[in-house]
Amino acid sequence: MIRQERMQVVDQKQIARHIFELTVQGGLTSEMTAPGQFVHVRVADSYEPLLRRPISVAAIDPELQQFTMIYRAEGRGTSLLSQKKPGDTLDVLGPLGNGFPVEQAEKKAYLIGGGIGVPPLYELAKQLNANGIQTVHILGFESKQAVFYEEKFKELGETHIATVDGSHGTQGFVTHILNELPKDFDTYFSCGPTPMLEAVQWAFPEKRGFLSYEQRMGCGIGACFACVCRTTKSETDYIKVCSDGPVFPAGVVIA
Amino acid sequence: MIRQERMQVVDQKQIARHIFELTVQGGLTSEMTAPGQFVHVRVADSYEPLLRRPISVAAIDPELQQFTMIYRAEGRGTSLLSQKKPGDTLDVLGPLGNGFPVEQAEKKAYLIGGGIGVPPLYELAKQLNANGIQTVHILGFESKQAVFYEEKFKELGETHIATVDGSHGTQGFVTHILNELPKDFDTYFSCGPTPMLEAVQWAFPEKRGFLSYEQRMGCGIGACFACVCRTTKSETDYIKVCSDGPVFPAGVVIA
Amino acid sequence: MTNLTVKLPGLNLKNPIMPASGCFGFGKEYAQLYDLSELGAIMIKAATVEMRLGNPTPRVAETASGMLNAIGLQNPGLTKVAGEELPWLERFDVPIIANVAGTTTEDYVEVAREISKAPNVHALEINISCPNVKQGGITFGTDPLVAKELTRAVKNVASVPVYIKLSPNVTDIVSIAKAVEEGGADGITMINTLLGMRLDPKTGRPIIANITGGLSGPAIKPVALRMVYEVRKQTDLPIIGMGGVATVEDAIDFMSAGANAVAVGTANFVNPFVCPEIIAQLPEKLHDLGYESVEELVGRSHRL
Amino acid sequence: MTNLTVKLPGLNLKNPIMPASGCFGFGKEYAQLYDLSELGAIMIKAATVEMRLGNPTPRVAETASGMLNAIGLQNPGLTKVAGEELPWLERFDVPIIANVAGTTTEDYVEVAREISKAPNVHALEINISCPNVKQGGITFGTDPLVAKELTRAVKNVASVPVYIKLSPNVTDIVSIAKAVEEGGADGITMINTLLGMRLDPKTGRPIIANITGGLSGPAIKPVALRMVYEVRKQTDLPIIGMGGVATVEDAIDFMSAGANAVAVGTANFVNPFVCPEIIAQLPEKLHDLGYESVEELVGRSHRL
Ligand SMILES: Cc1cc2nc3c(=O)[nH]c(=O)nc-3n(C[C@H](O)[C@H](O)[C@H](O)COP(=O)(O)OP(=O)(O)OC[C@H]3O[C@@H](n4cnc5c(N)ncnc54)[C@H](O)[C@@H]3O)c2cc1C
Ligand SMILES: Cc1cc2nc3c(=O)[nH]c(=O)nc-3n(C[C@H](O)[C@H](O)[C@H](O)COP(=O)(O)OP(=O)(O)OC[C@H]3O[C@@H](n4cnc5c(N)ncnc54)[C@H](O)[C@@H]3O)c2cc1C
Ligand SMILES: Cc1cc2nc3c(=O)[nH]c(=O)nc-3n(C[C@H](O)[C@H](O)[C@H](O)COP(=O)(O)O)c2cc1C
Ligand SMILES: Cc1cc2nc3c(=O)[nH]c(=O)nc-3n(C[C@H](O)[C@H](O)[C@H](O)COP(=O)(O)O)c2cc1C
Ligand code: FES
Ligand code: FES
Repeated sequence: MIRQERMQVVDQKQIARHIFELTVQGGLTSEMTAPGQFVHVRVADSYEPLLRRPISVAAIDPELQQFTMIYRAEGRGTSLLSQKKPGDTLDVLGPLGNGFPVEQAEKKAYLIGGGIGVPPLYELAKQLNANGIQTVHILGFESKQAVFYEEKFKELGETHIATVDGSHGTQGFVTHILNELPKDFDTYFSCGPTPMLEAVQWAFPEKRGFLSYEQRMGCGIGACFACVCRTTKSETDYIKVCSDGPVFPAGVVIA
Repeated sequence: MIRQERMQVVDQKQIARHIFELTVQGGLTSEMTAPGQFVHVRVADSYEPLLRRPISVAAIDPELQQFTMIYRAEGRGTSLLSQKKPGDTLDVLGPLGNGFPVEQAEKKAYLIGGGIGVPPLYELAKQLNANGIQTVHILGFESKQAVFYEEKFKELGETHIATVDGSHGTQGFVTHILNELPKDFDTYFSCGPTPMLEAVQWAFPEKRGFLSYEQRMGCGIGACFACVCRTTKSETDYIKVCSDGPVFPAGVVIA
Repeated sequence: MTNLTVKLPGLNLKNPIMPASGCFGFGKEYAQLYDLSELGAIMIKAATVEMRLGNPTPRVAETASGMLNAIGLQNPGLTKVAGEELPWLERFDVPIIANVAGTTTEDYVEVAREISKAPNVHALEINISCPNVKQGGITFGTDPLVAKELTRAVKNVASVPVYIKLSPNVTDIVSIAKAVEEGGADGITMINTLLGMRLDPKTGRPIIANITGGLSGPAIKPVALRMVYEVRKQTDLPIIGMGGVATVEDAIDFMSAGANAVAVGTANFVNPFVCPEIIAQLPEKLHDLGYESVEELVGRSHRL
Repeated sequence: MTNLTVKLPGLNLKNPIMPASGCFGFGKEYAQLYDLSELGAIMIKAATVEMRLGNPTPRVAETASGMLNAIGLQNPGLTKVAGEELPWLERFDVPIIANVAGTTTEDYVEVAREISKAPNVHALEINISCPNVKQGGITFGTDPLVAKELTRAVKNVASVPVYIKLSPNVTDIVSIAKAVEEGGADGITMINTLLGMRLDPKTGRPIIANITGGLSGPAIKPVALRMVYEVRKQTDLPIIGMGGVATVEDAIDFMSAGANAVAVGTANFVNPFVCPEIIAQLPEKLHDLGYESVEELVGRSHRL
């Protein structure tokens, strides 16, 4: 069930350039059903900024009723969010959307992320590993300073890093790494900028894949039609990223 | 000189119902020339609320470069102001306007204040006493819970309190007290709601008096013509409360 | 007991608060969050004769205390709205105000005729003010004569009372209000969005794919309130007021200015519980102000 | 070196940033804070033939990301403005744009003729858009024909270039822009304030004594930007853009949309140093965006 809750800020720290890790605590956590879901966060009790910001769930701790977001503080709203301190509260609406179908992976899964698309893959990797699935992580960032969670992913499985400027890992995009890797996985999961998602789909037409999309949002719950995408299926002429997604099977969304 | 400065919040506490005492520190303090001046405070780094709030200077500590404001937190802006904590900064524009002419008092002065008009009289009383002037304080409040600084005023001179509901001091308005007091003062200074100022002017037509007025403000420095009042003098057809005042000699302003 | 009920043509409202069209879909999403029967009414998303896919994305952009949208009347079309969405809403005890849009007078007439037959549609809201479609929409809302003719045409076929939704993007909104009154409108809803624009700071490109979008939210409240006040001075038609309502105080303001009921749009996105919250706060607020009913409050700014 | 200069009819600007009329008085107050010679130009407060006392107070009210004002063109009158205020401003190396207001065409003509003789007045801004006076003001700004005639009349007597200040409270601002262009205007300044209202939550009474006031500040920026963009598409007249500018990014937005220079109004009240701050930030900002001059940037949104 979707809830709106004033959650407690438990921890906030900067973990890479412009990248913050924010953990909050509250009952809403227990509503979370799958990695890849997101929450809609109100960053200030002001009309300016007015709208909520969609942020993915990066890690869930059901016992402590805490979850973690990892986000890039660049615009007005996320900059304000980065000023929240333990003891502050945060108005969170969620969990929203449908996450990654963990149960679809059989033995080995590729998790392919770019930039701020990486965070939801962390909770996904945890759950896949818990289910006994072997995960390989292929993560792309701008540069060395923007890299985060490398060690955490390594703890869960083989991890490859690409940076655009080559300052860390392979130089280039995640696709450069993918070209070199064996195709011995059964399922892939991906989250990142739309061009990356497109490239990943093209690279593995024969594989089962699930992609998480981004769109500018209004309501975040499916009521305003802000976040639509056309689809390849004639019976559904468009989908809403917020409530039908953000995760869709490969080949469905025309982004 | 008027300055705009990000001042340090040194202390904030609630001292009566809805009434807060806020002390800030910074170089702007050294520009203050007279009690009765005010500052224009930006309560948030947001466009909502947009405008600065005019607040009187209630006490100045030139050595520590600190000054104190006392204000009623009721509307949106002052409520946000009341959340500032030591360590926060506050965007202050000031000092603004012309304060009370301390040098005009000869021997004995009456200081007559109502509600949030009381604060500037405190610094005034301190400076008058420092100049060897005897001060009598006649202060009006809504009720007992709204009374503040009674002890502090008592330390400086005879102090009379009126409350509208009679829960403390004399029941009624400051004018009820004034009717009972001797007329042995040479100068009066007053700050409070306009009807109170009018009543005080009427009560002492023969005395030298100085009144501090309130108007809704835009710029606070004399440029926007938001805060004008008509005057009784033909050569000046209107005055601006922010830059010509807020303090005017009795008999000048048509409020 | 404070009386929240409001009686308007076609609408016996439990209370004067309802979600505005386009900000509440067809109710399904918010029904996950609370019981829609609590609402005074529901203004559903615009319906057109044929299904519409609307504009390309991005369709929304944030502005200072407001947002722009250019959804472009995306909707599943008359048949599906009447055949699926409206029947689904019948489970709630709440009157539906169906928002009607189109490109030609014939479009409006067809949708109005058909949709007003649905048992839970108690009134129509004719959207002559949508700024986000190339044809129709706002063009009907800016010329008094055209607005009057359209009103008449829709009135001829509608089997429920007809409210006309006015555009704020006009020199003289009172003249449009008077025109639709002459055309036989049963009421007015106002305002739709102000036409605005936001640019990407890096590229200078408009953020909204449609280039311009409709501005809504607290930023426009002063304009909306002024327009409601002006129109109330010049007509006795019932007004459902909207534009930036986010709190019970905002709702009181609109009723003070002369609105008989109040719709809440953008604020639903910020606080999905805003409508039931305002409804819950209304009785105490009215009591504090010294009123025993909503109807006593309406128009108080004009009686001072 | 980034080139900030802008050449417009009558105006050789060091940079494109200037305070907007009515938000900077006649400069004296801000001169206490910084050297006015830093500014691109100064738009002084409206002058009328006779001294005006303006409207009763309260004259301002805050709104979400904006404010309302109903000053009512208070000013000391033509003689004093020309005889005292303008000579005082001569100490600064900055062109003055004199804002001209009136009730009748004759008023405008008289003020325009006399004030344009002042040596530091390099251009006139004809205020046909003030929403806060009962007569004149906005009435001239809402009818294209009337606006054209007034422009012609003022052009006949003015000894400096004439800019017409447009009102946003119209259905079709482009038609007004085209009309004043036909009337011989040398440029356009836009936008003036949107008509709005705020109520006292307790009493329901309008806060502004004049009942309605002009809405300004960040809230109106999307509307202003859209209008500048639309007018730029349809005319080659120089445009001085304004409405909610508070940061260097805002100024860039207006120039991207087609404004040749930018005026800052309400933001002066929030941050009295806003104009020199924007001017100081412009070179780096332009450089980051890949432009070497302001003139290169102007209108980039139309070239995408
Ligand atoms: C389902 C989903 C999950 C996301 N998860 C994450 C995450 O885990 N970590 C993270 O850093 N970012 C994530 N994003 C992107 C994040 O929402 C934007 O970066 C953020 O909204 C930008 O806000 P701002 O205040 O920084 O920018 P501003 O420029 O102030 O934003 C202005 C408006 O535009 C919207 N907007 C701007 N950029 C984007 C964008 N890229 N996507 C959607 N809306 C945008 C904002 O939400 C806001 O309404 C996610 C987006 C979606 C749709
Ligand atoms: C020269 C001067 C000195 C003042 N000194 C003090 C003081 O020392 N302590 C104190 O508590 N108050 C003082 N006030 C009054 C104080 O400015 C207002 O109470 C305050 O601005 C209200 O802001 P808000 O955010 O609570 O209300 P809101 O309702 O959010 O205010 C909305 C707008 O109206 C203006 N406004 C509302 N009420 C008033 C008012 N009474 N006077 C002027 N503007 C108003 C606000 O400044 C703001 O622009 C002074 C006013 C003036 C003019
Ligand atoms: C995302 C969005 C979609 C809208 N769609 C419609 C619509 O389909 N029909 C309509 O008449 N108005 C539509 N509107 C306008 C609203 O109903 C309302 O008139 C306007 O937003 C002002 O109210 P607000 O400030 O409370 O949002 C829409 C507004 C928004 C924000
Ligand atoms: C207090 C105030 C007074 C104004 N007076 C005038 C005026 O005398 N003449 C005029 O043409 N515009 C006047 N304006 C309008 C501004 O010049 C400007 O067009 C408008 O405020 C929009 O810009 P902003 O949002 O930056 O304030 C005034 C605006 C304000 C806020
Ligand atoms: S954001 Fe409103 S429908 Fe998706
Ligand atoms: S507040 Fe602007 S002149 Fe006084």
